[in-house]
Amino acid sequence: MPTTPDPHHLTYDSTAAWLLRFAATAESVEPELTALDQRAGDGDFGTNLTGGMAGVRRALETLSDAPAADRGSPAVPLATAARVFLDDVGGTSGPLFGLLLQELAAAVAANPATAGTRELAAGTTAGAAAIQRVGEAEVGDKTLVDALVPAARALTACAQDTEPGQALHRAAVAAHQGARSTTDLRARRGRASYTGDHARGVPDPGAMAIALLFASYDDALSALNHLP
Amino acid sequence: MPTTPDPHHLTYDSTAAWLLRFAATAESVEPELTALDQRAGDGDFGTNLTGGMAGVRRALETLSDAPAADRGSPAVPLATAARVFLDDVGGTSGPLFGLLLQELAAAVAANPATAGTRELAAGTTAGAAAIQRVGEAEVGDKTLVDALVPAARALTACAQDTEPGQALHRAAVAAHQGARSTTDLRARRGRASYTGDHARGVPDPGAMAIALLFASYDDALSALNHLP
Amino acid sequence: MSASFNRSLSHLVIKELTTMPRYFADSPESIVPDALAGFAAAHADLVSHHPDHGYLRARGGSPERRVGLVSGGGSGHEPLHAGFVGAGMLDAACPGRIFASPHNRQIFEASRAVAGPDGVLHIVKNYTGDRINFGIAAERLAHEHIPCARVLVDDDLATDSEDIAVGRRGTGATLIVEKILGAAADEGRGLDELTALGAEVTRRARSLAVASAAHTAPGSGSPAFELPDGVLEFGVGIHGERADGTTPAVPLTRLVTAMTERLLAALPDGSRRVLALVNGLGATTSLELYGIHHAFTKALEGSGVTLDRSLTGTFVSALDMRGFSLSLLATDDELLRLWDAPARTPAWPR
Amino acid sequence: MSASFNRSLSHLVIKELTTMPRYFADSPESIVPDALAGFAAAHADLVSHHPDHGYLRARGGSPERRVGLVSGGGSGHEPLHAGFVGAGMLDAACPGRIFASPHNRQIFEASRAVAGPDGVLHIVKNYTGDRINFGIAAERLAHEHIPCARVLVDDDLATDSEDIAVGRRGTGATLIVEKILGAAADEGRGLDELTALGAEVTRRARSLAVASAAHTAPGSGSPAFELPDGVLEFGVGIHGERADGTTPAVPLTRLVTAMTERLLAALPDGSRRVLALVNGLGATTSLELYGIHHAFTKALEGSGVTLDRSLTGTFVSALDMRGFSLSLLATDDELLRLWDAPARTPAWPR
Ligand SMILES: Nc1ncnc2c1ncn2[C@@H]1O[C@H](COP(=O)(O)OP(=O)(O)O)[C@@H](O)[C@H]1O
Ligand SMILES: Nc1ncnc2c1ncn2[C@@H]1O[C@H](COP(=O)(O)OP(=O)(O)O)[C@@H](O)[C@H]1O
Ligand SMILES: [Mg+2]
Ligand SMILES: [Mg+2]
Ligand SMILES: [Mg+2]
Ligand SMILES: [Mg+2]
Repeated sequence: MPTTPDPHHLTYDSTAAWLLRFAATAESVEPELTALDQRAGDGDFGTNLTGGMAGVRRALETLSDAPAADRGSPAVPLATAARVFLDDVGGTSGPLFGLLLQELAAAVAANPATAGTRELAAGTTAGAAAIQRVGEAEVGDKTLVDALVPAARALTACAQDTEPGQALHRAAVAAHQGARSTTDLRARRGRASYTGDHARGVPDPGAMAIALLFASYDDALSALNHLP
Repeated sequence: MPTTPDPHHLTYDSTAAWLLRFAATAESVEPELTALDQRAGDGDFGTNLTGGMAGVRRALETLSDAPAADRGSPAVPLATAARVFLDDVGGTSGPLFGLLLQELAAAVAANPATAGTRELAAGTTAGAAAIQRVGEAEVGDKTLVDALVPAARALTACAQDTEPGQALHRAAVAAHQGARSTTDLRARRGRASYTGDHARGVPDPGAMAIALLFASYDDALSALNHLP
Repeated sequence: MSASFNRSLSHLVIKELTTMPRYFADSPESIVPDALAGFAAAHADLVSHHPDHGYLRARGGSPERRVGLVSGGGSGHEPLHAGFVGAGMLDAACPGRIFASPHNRQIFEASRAVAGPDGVLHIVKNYTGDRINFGIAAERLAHEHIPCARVLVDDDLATDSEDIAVGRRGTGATLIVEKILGAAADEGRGLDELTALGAEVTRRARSLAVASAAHTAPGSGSPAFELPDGVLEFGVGIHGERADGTTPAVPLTRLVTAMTERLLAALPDGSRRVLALVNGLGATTSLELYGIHHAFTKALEGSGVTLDRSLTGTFVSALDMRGFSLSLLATDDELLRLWDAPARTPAWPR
Repeated sequence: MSASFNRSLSHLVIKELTTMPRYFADSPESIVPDALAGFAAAHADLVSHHPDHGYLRARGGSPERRVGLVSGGGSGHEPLHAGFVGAGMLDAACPGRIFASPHNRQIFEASRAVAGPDGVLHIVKNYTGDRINFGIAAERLAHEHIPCARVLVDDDLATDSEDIAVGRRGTGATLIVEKILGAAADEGRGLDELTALGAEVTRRARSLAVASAAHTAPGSGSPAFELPDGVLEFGVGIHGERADGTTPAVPLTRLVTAMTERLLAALPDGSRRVLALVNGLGATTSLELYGIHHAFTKALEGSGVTLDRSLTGTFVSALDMRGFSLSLLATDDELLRLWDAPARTPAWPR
């Protein structure tokens, strides 16, 4: 029994569409992401991310074959993506993205019928915390944490009745700013830390991808796709 | 209670004197033996033999400090020498000489009061058999067996009442002939076998030493000391 | 060898040369999976292998256990960890590729499979990759409401420096932690108690390693690095990495005495009783290891500490590196009791 | 590594350099005696060392035994033989210097010490030096009226040729002989029966070995020989000697399959059940050995024989040679029963 789409609440279709749009975006900027990781890391970040999102797309297509009524809560696409990233994606970044998706899924699953900005804020905050517990990076270490923490803060700062699209827009802007701020940093965590000063002048690809993730909820934010 | 020396019977003093004379002979020809083993083997035969006989001399000196009455049977010096060669002398030849001495001692010990040519023949034959069991060399393999087997045969051929000195003289002549016959052989056993044709033209030092052993019972046989 | 012997090899034609001179394998990729298949078959009475999820699991074990013990790490350190899966030690081990951390999925699945009513304890050597992957698995377990805690083993004295932000590496003492926690888990202790015990064992254990030749790199078939004659790498880890320092190749007794002094100085103050582990890094001969044992024992005696227990062999290796590590654990009666408890695993020597 | 760490090593001055780069020892002469002292101390519960006479003796053991089992040979093959002294296996082992036969005195004294009411059985690997020294000891024992017999192990297929007058070498199957005879001796069997059983086991066992790198010569610290990349020594023994033949380094499965075919063809006609031993020659990693186990198992399955038992590890080594041997024993129920019997020695893995 399809429910009326309410712009304040996330639905199965809206979270699925978000992820599919992120998959397309990632694909289109793959060469740029690869170039960034080549200059500051081992060059596999672009492949890791697009490979992972291609897997997510396949998993969502399988789900979409089911009748709409069976597709369930807006948490399902997020949980599906989390499983793919946690299980099948390589590199340091793959499972870390999985942790973020897992926390988003869990927050949404807690209130599936009325999930919105509040749950996105809670999930992103929990995701950032999990990633920091596991990866032990602080803001300023030139990792995706530099984008994720400001994004979580931006989401938390939104009024609870902000439309998710609006809230995620603000998160994307904050994340992009955080990602750009990594440009002049020396890496202190992750593989890029071994390349020392080589990484200076290059923004962190993982942080850029976080910004892209938040930006992908809304097609209009494609401006962000013009990565430096 | 000292017994009258009977030239037909071995005594403690006669077997001890035999071994001491062999020690002196070995010492005097050490350079020649060494040279032979250098040409056909690893050059340690002279040291092994003279070192062993020096040990026998020391052991006999300790025994001689005891009162004559306590020195016991003519087997004792032979058994003492056997122990030294079996326990403390290196190389292949050391323990093989020990086996010969052990069999001589055992044969003499079987009839300590009347031991003579019969026991020397039995002991030498048993010694050759033991050495062949252990070392698996046949006559013609260019080893000390080439001297020992003819010596045993010569002793066995003697009438039982032959004086030991006379019998050992014949054994020495047979052994020396056997030793000289090794000159043109290619070695098939022992370390010399690895040197192949290098050993041709060189008599086997172990066989020469066997001839010296039998020759040493009688000082008059010093002619044999002129080794080729 | 006879001509007929050589002839019989003629069907081994040169067409199909291996790409890995020196390593006996079909291909670089097959080393670990084939070894796991062989290991599981060879020890089918003690362990089972889950090829889909890539972990080894103990068959049987104590019914008292309330907490599953899971360890893992890069392959190339055998018999660690797989050889210590079994009754009285680990419930599961997760092997990664050679010198590479296992995937979080392996750890997650293994942990789910062996978790007891009180959850699961991860025994993790202190390496960034291992920390991250065990950490991710722990996050996933939390989402499934499976209690999970961690013991981080960081015993390597060579990396004990304020300059090294990531802390001391985990090396030889991992075996000690696995044995003692295994025995404690068999007594039915809970997760918190085991975690505290693991931290205490780690606090009391230090190791130091030295190498005289690098391991053979599986890909190239050549030594991972060249050491000039007469020089030892001092303070190596277990990944064939070079140490920051070298030392002249002095006679063994001097070397071991110097290492012993450093180890003793690093134990908690007042430690007077120790357990000593002599561990080969791969290609060190048994003759050398027992010679090292002899020198270690003498050095400890000379320092006036009591040697409560010792163990000598190849337990935590770095492929075929030529070297050894020495570990000391400051003991007490309780730790000795746990150390002495029976265990039945493919590689536990008692 | 921190500066303070390096400073703390500064008292290891270069004055006293070892003469044996790569080998961890005080001197070439000290390797074996120090290893024996360490070994005896490390396994004091299982073995005792008689330094005057230079042999190792089992503590305890079955009261049923009527025959003492003595083996020995050059050092450098560890854990053979010392590691298999103990309950259910050898009563004594006599180690020589590295790759050199033990002295007849060691063997004689060990045999006297452990001879049972039915005497002593010598388990001898087929090498000239070992044959002579065990033979001399046997002659001495005969003079003391101690019954003594010999089992000569000659399993190495690479030396199975009419050109080789001294016969096949004794290699990996020695472990199998020691285990089975140990169990049989524990049942109180007499000397003749054990000798016949040993001959039967030897008749049913064959081995074949291959190496990808030589051992490190203890004196020089360099490889005993150099092998070009992509070439294996095929048919090596256990003394680091070169084989007469080489073979291209084909992928493992092909190599093991070819070796398996040769081994099976050399077993007594009609052998359909086997025990398989995968033995590392020293520096071969555990990953490789279990990969070899995997390939060996597949090759045997492919040949239609039944794999009754298997054992994989480093048991009969050649110092730190990189290589392995495969052994097969044609089994029957009785031999399996003896193989399965319990044993408690420093290196027996069960
Ligand atoms: N400890 C860490 N915490 C958070 N993010 C990290 C950490 N280490 C690396 N990253 C992120 O991972 C990204 C690189 O990912 P990827 O290329 O997949 O990993 P790898 O370095 O293993 O090749 C970096 O750009 C950075 O954002
Ligand atoms: N198998 C054997 N049987 C009998 N005698 C042997 C045998 N092998 C070697 N010999 C003797 O040993 C002598 C060499 O002795 P030695 O130099 O002490 O031994 P090594 O060859 O071990 O250095 C040879 O001259 C030969 O007479
Ligand atoms: Mg990368
Ligand atoms: Mg990478
Ligand atoms: Mg010589
Ligand atoms: Mg010699």
